[in-house]
Amino acid sequence: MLEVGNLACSRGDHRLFSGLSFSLHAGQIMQVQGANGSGKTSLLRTLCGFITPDEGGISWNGKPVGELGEDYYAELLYIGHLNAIKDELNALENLQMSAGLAGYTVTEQQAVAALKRMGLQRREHLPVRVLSQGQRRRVALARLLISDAHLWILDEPLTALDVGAVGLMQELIGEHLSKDGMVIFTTHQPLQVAGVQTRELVLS
Amino acid sequence: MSWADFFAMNGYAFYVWGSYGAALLVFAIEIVMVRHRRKVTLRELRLMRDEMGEMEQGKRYDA
Amino acid sequence: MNKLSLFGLLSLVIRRDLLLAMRRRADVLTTLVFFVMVVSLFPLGVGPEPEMLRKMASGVVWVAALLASMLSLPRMFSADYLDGTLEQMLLAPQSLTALVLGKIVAHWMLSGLPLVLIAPVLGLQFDMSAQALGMLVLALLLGTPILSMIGAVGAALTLGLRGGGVLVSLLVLPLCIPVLIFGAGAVEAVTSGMSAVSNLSLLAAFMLFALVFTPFVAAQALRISME
Amino acid sequence: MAINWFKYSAPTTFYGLAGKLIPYFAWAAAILFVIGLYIGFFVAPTDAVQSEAYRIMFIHVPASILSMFIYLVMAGYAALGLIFKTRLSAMMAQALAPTGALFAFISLWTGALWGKPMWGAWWVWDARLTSELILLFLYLGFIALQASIEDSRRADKAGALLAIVGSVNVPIIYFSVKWWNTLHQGSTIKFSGTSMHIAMQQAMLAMLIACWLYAIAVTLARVRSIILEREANTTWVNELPEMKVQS
Repeated sequence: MLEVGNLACSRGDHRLFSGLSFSLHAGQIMQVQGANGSGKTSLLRTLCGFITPDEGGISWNGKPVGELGEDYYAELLYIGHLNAIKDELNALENLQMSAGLAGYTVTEQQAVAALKRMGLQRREHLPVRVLSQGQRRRVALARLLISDAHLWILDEPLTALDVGAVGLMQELIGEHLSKDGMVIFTTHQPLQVAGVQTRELVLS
Repeated sequence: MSWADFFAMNGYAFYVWGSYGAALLVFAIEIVMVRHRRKVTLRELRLMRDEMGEMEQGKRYDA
Repeated sequence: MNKLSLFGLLSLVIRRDLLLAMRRRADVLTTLVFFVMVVSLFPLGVGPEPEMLRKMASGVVWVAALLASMLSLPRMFSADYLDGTLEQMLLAPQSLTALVLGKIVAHWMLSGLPLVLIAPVLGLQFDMSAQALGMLVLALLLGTPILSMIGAVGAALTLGLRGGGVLVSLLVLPLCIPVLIFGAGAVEAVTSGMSAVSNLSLLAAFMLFALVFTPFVAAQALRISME
Repeated sequence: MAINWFKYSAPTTFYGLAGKLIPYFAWAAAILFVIGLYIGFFVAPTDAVQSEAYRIMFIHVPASILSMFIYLVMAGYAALGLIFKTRLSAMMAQALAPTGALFAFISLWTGALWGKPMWGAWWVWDARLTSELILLFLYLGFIALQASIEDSRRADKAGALLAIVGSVNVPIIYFSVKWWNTLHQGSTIKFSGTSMHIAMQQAMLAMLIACWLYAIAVTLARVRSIILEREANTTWVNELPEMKVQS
């Protein structure tokens, strides 16, 4: 369970939000909403521990994430604005390297299967450089399939994706939630997961 | 010892007065810069405050 | 799904950086060519007398190595920073310190090791004796990792800043002075018929000291820079 | 009676306190400068070997000592700021750096002017001169790093880390330069007498304390501007008497 209590965050001298509290349980999904510059990305980055909050705390299963440190990171999967993939590598290598940096190894079959599910069959060995923006985003999102993290933190996951891929994402999130996963995300596009109530957090 | 002797520093005038002159100059420049910085900072803060005040007044008229 | 050991992570990061460098060889070659050019320019500037060249050889090679390693420093983390990989590295469930150590090792293999290997050839241009050449290689072998280690701290601190390239040299060069002194001193000791043991052991001590602290400090600097 | 240190570590309180203290430090510094210079030029006798040129010492030595001392204080404040997250410590570190760099510059300049008549060269690669030069580089690096980071919190932390790394490295640098210098047999001229004349000691001490007080006064004045910049748009800043004047 992710618990956030009385969180306050600022960039430079500008206070983005304060007094923010919520909790997220297994099987729940939450969408962070707000205008540009309201601090959606900053909130997600704070949850990942990149930004130290001005006030308040974040705890995971009752323990402050600062104390958990790397044990918390093992439970967390973050996909940000940037795809974190290398132009010089092909899709398969990228996926295997990402898994390695996240602390585990995947076999080639697993990685190929994940890429196939993301609609990238027969493109595994192409350098990422030649792929389209949408396809690159799919390579990044393939990490969701090979990770066993409980908490997904997704910043604009649907950017550059076509209708088919958006549908696939809804499917993936649904599966994740049904396995007691948690998702917290931002998006400007509609995202409905069948059978699950999406909670909303509005930043002003 | 006359003043002239004093300033001549037994032939080392250039070195001695060069040292103290430079030190004095550095101190003077630093003091001027610190004061200037304070003046500039205060001026900017006043401008910022006045702008904020006008914005709030503008809001009041709108309402 | 298998968990990766700390050593596994270390070797993965090194393999990854080497693989990436192999796909873009130009970056590695630039550093090397710069090193060769700077060293070769010195005789043109000071004149061709072999006596003088022999005397300044070690110093010239060391200063050139210092400058060449500064050239490649800004790239150490910036590519990963720009494409978001660094964010993922910060979220790695293993220690970030180990990860940074991996990147330092990879950086040394790509920018320090080539300099060590080519240095004897350049030493011949300066008419150095075989003994002095051997010592030069040994000293560079001990000293260039320190440049990568201290450099990592500087590169992490200046990540994503305007003019980061110049700034990193400004921060790192003064801190590298002991390396220059002991490294060039070792070679000079050999040429003047003295023992280079004290120089080398000081260099080795400095390297161990840096090895213990700099990966951790660089990791902290990365966290600061990513905020 | 327990003093509430945390009260004074709040920028709000410290701003007022610093404002009250600056004139005292400034005047004390000015008076001590006059006393020090008087003893140094009119009481202290002419040196047998160095003649009048030795009088450069009264500014050179205090400047050198302070340039090193300020670096340590700066690193200390930076470490405090990093560990306890006190904003004021980081501001103090930032305010100290330019003064430290200027003292390092004065030390080098006066050293050169002293070296020319004594050693016959403006600059010799003496261990102390070289270390002082490197210290100036370290100051410049710190200032440049802080100046190039927009976000003040990142600037504070990054600067602090650099200052700490620098201060760990300073002894190593000093040792290596000294060792290098003895190997090279640099020119060294020691003082004529082993013991300094009592008036020379007094002049030196007065000048040292004067420089120290001066450094405190200037740093406090600078930190007040930094506090204002960082606390812009807060109520207490807008209610300050110096903000009343219309622009």
